[in-house]
Amino acid sequence: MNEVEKIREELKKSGAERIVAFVKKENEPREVLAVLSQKDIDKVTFSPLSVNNPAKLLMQLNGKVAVVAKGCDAMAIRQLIKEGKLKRENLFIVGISCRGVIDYRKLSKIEKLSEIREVRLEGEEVVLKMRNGEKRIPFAEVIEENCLYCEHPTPVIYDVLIGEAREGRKDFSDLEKLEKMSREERWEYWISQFERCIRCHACRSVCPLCYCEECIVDPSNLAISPMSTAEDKASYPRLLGKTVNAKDNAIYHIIRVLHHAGRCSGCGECERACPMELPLRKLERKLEKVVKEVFGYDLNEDIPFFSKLDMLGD
Amino acid sequence: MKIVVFACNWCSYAGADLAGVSRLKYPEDVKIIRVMCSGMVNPAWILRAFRQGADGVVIAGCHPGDCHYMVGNYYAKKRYILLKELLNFIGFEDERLKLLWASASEGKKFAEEMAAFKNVVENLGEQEKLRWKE
Amino acid sequence: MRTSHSSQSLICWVIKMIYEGDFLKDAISNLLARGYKVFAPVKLGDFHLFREVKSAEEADFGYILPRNSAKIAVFPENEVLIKYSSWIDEIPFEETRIAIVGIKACDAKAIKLLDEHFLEGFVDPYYKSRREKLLTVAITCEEPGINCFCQSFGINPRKPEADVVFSRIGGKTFVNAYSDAGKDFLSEFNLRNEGEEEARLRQNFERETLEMRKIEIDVEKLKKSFESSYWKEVAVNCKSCGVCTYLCPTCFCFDIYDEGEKKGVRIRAWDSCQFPLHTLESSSHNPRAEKWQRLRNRFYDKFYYALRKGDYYCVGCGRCIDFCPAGIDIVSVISGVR
Amino acid sequence: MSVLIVGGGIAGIQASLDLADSGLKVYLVEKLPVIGGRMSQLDKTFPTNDCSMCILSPKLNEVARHENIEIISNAEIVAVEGEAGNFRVKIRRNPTYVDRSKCTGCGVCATLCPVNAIDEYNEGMSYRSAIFLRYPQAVPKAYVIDRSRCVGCGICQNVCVAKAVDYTQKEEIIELNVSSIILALGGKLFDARRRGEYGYGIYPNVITSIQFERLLSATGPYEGHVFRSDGKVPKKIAILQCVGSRDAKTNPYCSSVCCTYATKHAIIAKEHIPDAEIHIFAMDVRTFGKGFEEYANRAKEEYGVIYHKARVAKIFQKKNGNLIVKYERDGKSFEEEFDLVVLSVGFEACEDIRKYSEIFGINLNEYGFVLTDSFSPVETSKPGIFVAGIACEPKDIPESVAQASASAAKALSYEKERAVVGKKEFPPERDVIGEVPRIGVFVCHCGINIASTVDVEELANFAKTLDGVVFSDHVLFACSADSQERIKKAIKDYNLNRIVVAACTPRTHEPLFRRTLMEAGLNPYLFEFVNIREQCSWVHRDKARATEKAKSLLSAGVHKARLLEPLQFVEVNVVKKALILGGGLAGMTAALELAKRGIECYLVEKDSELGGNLRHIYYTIDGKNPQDLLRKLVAEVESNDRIKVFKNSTLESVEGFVGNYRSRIKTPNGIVEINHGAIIVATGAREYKPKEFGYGHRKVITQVELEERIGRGEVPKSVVMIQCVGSRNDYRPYCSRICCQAAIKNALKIKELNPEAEVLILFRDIRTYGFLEKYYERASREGVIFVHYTPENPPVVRTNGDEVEVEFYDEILGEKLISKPELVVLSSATVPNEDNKELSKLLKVPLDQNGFFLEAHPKLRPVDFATEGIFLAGLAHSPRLIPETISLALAAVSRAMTLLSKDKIIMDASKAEVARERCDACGICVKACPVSAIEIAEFKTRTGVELKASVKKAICLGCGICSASCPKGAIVVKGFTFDQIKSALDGLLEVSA
Repeated sequence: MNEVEKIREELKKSGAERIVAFVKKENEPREVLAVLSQKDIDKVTFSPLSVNNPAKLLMQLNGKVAVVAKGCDAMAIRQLIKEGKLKRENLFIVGISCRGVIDYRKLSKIEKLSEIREVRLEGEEVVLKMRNGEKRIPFAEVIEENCLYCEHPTPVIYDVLIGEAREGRKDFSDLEKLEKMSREERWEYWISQFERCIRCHACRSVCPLCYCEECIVDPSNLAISPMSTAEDKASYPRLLGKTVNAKDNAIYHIIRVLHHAGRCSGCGECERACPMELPLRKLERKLEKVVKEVFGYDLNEDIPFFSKLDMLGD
Repeated sequence: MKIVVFACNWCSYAGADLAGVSRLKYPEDVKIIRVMCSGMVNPAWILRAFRQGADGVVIAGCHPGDCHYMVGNYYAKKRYILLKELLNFIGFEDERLKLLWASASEGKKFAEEMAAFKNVVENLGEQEKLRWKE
Repeated sequence: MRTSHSSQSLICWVIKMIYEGDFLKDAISNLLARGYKVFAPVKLGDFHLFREVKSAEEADFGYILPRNSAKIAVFPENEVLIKYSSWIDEIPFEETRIAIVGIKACDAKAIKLLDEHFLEGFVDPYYKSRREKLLTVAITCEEPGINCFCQSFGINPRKPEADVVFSRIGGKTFVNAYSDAGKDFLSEFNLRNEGEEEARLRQNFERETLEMRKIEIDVEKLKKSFESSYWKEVAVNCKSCGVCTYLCPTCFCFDIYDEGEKKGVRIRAWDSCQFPLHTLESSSHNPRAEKWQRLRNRFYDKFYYALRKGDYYCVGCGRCIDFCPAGIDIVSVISGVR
Repeated sequence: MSVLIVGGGIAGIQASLDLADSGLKVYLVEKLPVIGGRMSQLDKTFPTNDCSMCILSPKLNEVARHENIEIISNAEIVAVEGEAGNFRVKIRRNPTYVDRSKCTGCGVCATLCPVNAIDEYNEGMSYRSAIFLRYPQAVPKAYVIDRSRCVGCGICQNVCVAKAVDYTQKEEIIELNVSSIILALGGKLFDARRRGEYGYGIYPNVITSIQFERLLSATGPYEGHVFRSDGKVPKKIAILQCVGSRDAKTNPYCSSVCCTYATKHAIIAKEHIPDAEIHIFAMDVRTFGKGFEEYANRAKEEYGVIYHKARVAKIFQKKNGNLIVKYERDGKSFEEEFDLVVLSVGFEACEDIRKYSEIFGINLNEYGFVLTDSFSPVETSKPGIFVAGIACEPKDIPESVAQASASAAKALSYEKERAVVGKKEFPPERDVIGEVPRIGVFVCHCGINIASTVDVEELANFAKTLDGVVFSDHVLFACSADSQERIKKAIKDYNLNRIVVAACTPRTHEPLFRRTLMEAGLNPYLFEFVNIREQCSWVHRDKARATEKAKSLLSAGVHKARLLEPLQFVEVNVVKKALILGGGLAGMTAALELAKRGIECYLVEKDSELGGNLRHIYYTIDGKNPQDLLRKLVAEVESNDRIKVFKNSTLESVEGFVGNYRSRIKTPNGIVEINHGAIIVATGAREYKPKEFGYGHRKVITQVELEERIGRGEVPKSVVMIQCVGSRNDYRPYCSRICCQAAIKNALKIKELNPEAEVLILFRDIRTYGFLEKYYERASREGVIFVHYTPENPPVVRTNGDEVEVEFYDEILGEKLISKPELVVLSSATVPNEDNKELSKLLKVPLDQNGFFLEAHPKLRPVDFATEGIFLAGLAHSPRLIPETISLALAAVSRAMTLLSKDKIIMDASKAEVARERCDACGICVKACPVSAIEIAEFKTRTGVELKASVKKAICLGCGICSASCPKGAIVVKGFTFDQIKSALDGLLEVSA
């Protein structure tokens, strides 16, 4: 039985009415998430192109749901359970010990996507089933950078686990390059990134932890109540302008990641969704590092109220 | 220079009052906004202050263990560290953000720290990186 | 149903010429020298973006489609309308002429569609002032992208509706003008007329149908399926992120707001029908509160409501498919309506 | 029925407020035209250096506004008849020649009055007019004519727009029926002329301490600049202690406060004249109160104040006005030249006391103060008449305030029914919702405090340019009664719906302005305070820059004010029961007094029997038997139906909030859960078990152990006592207050039982404050030997087998001596209980640096905690004697009664609130809340049930930790919302400077 068959088997066994899993996208080798019923079980597939995080999708569904979750997906699911957004008893989690996913953008540079029919992982190679014949490329060439530093490739929460549990990386060497730069170099680097941002807010829309209906930076961040007057509505002060201005963009991203301190699951959806390809994970990673090294707690633990920091005093 | 101080009502604001009662001088650039607790200071306010042209921001609260609300200043410190590290990471001068513990009886400390902070900020020059311009 | 707004391609004085040299770069240099504000694709990392360029070197043309659409030249992401303090400063319209170099057939068609929206009926002065000064220099497509389906809308990717069209066929540079402005512009260059062989080469090139996706639009079905649960199913994975609308060359929704209290600026910026706040009314009622309603709105806007103006508001560029984080595919959604 | 309070000083004010808050009608009679007493003349208060007027003024205004208090000023008591429960009092109100009801306090009359009279408020160092107001913040704010100086020119009558001046006013006799009387007569300061050798009244540069206080004050004769009579700035100042105290010729008792106030004067003078050299001449430095020793240490270490253990014999004047001070130290004579000499004058009984003792029929003690008993410290010899403050013994402000509350507690017991339950009717609140902000701005001059550094007129004009401001004005004193009227009028005339006042600090004056708004029919939360005094004019010199800063502060205030919303007070029911922690003297006293007033008490004692430290006290210094008191108290407590005693029990947990606490008590029979409205912490303290001086040896014992031995009848033949064991050192910097008294008490007892016995006391400073001084004097007389030692040269105790010897240095002989007594007795420190830390966490109340509980304000709220509903009594506050413990316990009762006498209490409305439309129930705020005031609750909507965060308002402290945690600003603290502060920031940064 291969991986996909095992997944289908477990999903079937779960008996859940609804299944959140990956299905093949029409016309492209990519896979997308779908909500299926048991009868569609054969559509379920899984490959290194099953990149998305199902956690946000789960929040819309009531009742028993079986879900396929990679390491990072499970992190997000667990965080959402902690925050009361998901109910553990409603979930049947088919955990997948993840080796990493393919960066679709990298792949598209190497091969013409319309030629690729199917993708699978064999050892250290990616096997591309093409319109005519097969091609093999090293996985290292197309793996998402984010996955290289994944701390929890094995789901931290699951009902069944498919594949061998594997160790994650615990270091932050991905940040070294930036940290070694001088402050001005870093500023130059980041401001050129933030300049590109068009504030489409896709990063927060796809983020499983950005589930606020209204965001603090939304231009019309105003709770309208019977008390609010025309004056309120017209001249309500906003935190940031909606103007695409590198500085406001920077503030938006800082606030966004601050709200994720100690919560981010590391799935990388933000970076994947960003049409301007901003290195948003770097910011999240920095906070992960601070939370771990300064506050002394691991994302995997329940964050204790009194942390190392509280004892520091001054 | 524009320096914004978020001072907690119970310790630092009272400390600033004491500096006044004792007629201790400190730079005019320092302007205080009263908050109930340093734990109330939202990082978004700090960023907003920088956006609106503040050259330095101080979060001033009670000494650890003295918080009127028991733990507010620990929260302040956590948020301060996160924001400071992040600002530094994007290449912003993180020295412009300061955390100060000043009790109600430390008028002198308050005045001295303010003068010292002004020097720090002055050496950095005007804050341009996050200042919003049309 | 009209297929095009003004059929410039039929005008008889079209000139078809050959240029020896790097036409696109030279065109940019020429335009810049004449004080044009030039928008051209810039390579950033692995992808291209339309941006204002200050020199020909900044531009790069090795792309199928730049990530964003060329509409930013006439309808920028945000623009200052007025400045205010104790009095109001109207911002005068810029006199600078604008050029887009490197636009493709789909985006060029999109600008025609935006013209319908902004210039017919109520005339948007900001759009108009830019549009009047616009010169488009297009590139023909050699091959389509994975999610291209422009031909479904009668667009010929080998024959963009632009002032000047640049093609590279068989190692030769063809430049054609399809308007007065284009003709004037080409007069600046040292060109030679195409030879007969070359003309045939070009005509074959133009006539060739590319192998690309096809969208099947059944307006009647759309009409009936407004209340269908189909839309809820489609929307289940939608993140309401608005990437589709931000990248779409034909989306024109904007929001106007004031930035700064006592003094500040009034700004017009893009908005997206996918955002819940887009339709939030002051009464706190939101006619499209649910994301499936918003998603449905997008498809109806493009393929049903738009018909009142005559055209589908889609040009088949495929950007929304490429970049949808949820993998929602406009082609399969519309083709699969039930 | 009602209560008469005689004397409008801080004690009278506190007693009035306590009683009035408990729902009683109070008549406050004051001899002077205005209340405020001695405290109103002070510049700063020790040991925090708080501005005296700044903490007093809110109290004055509270009295003036309190619906249950009637001030009868410029009046005296003529006759009293009847008995406890029903006194008939005749009061004569002397004419002030100005109609109080008409005078607006504008002061035009005073500026035009041609008379220059000596200003008593400034102790004769400046002039005032014949029509005058004693001090600017005075209450009642009405001018009076001093007819002894008035020339009758009539100018004031002509210029008075309000037609308030009435030369024909006659004295008025008021007759009242009251159930009890509190005498808070205060004291008078010693007339330094009686100590002719110091040349006061002859040498112009010899001044009294109260004159120095006025000189240091910003409202003093030179606006806070210290000048001599010849205009020279004094660079070398001598402060002489015990002028009119501890002096056989004048007053033999100690005035208790002078050592600490001299320390204060030295510190403040040093702040005014940084290069000044300040010498304090004192026989003993008696800084015995809470935090006083640390204060004196700061004076020495940080400010370089020099203390001489010496008494000054004589002062001579030099030609240049400088003074030669002759003093003796260690038997040698010294002379030193000073620019200025300040005489720290002591307290005497007030002038009227003899007259009043006859009118009220009460006894006075040997020094002419009101006689009290050490086991009933606030009761006079006549039932129903109580005493507070200096009228019965010289004392500092916190002790006076505590005693005032204590006497109020006693007075409460004579009240059968609550005749007047005060709820002032305010005009109906105007609904401003939907109105465009119409902001009124008032800029305060604060006399010259602000106006001298900030251009207030420019500021007021600047305010007009801000959005939403429709009215802007500047006023001399925003806190004065007439300015309050102006604010109210402006609200009406201009239909204002937000008020911004730019003045001093909201920490003292915000309640006052809020009330003004209520009186004008506006919600009190539509008010914003801008601090341009403490945080602007007082800390800057450059007028232009300070004005710019004030502008940006004001702009911030106006920006915030635009977003202010009306808030409603939170009302909570009160459970009329109290939990008392600690069954010692304080706890039992409090329980009994509360029970008498119908309050059920739970008394929790961790030991197996009640009594606490009182169990180890066998006699008092004045010869009373504490064991009798103990037996009586224990019997009364245990037989009282309203008191439930838990022995061997501790507090396990506390939940809830003021008026509604739910506690779990761990008893030997398991956990008991109780509901109560208030908590009194009376957990006491204990004697330090020394590690030093060979303690542990059979012959080295502590004072308490000695007392027990004497109690058993074992009287030693020779004793060496060592003072300050475990106190006043680096580890325990405070003074334990009671050990000097204990040593002398035991020494006298030994001498009494065996006159041949030898007692040697090695001391650093003998701190027999107040009337205890006489026992010190008696001990010396009876042959107890006192030898001074310094911490640098402490005595050494050596033990050798069963023998013990003490080696010490005698400063007068200049050599080391050795004594081999029968017993070495260590006057060991009083230390806080170890479990205070745990209790402070349970109750969420703070400890001071020494581990005692920290009261809300060291001066004016000695038995309150900052947390409402929790009070402090007994040794848990600080070391103290039996009478002081009783008065603190009674004070706690009085303070608790202000809460427990009500059915409902009204709480501040500045609490967290959830904007439900925005809340996504992520629960981050729930985890962050330090008091568990937030929960995720279900709310019904049109379509079903949704989860949202919800705040339990009565628990919420309004700290705002939740609001900073919330990623979308859905939970905010009203008054400090996300947008209000953001807007304030914008306003602040908008102004260029």
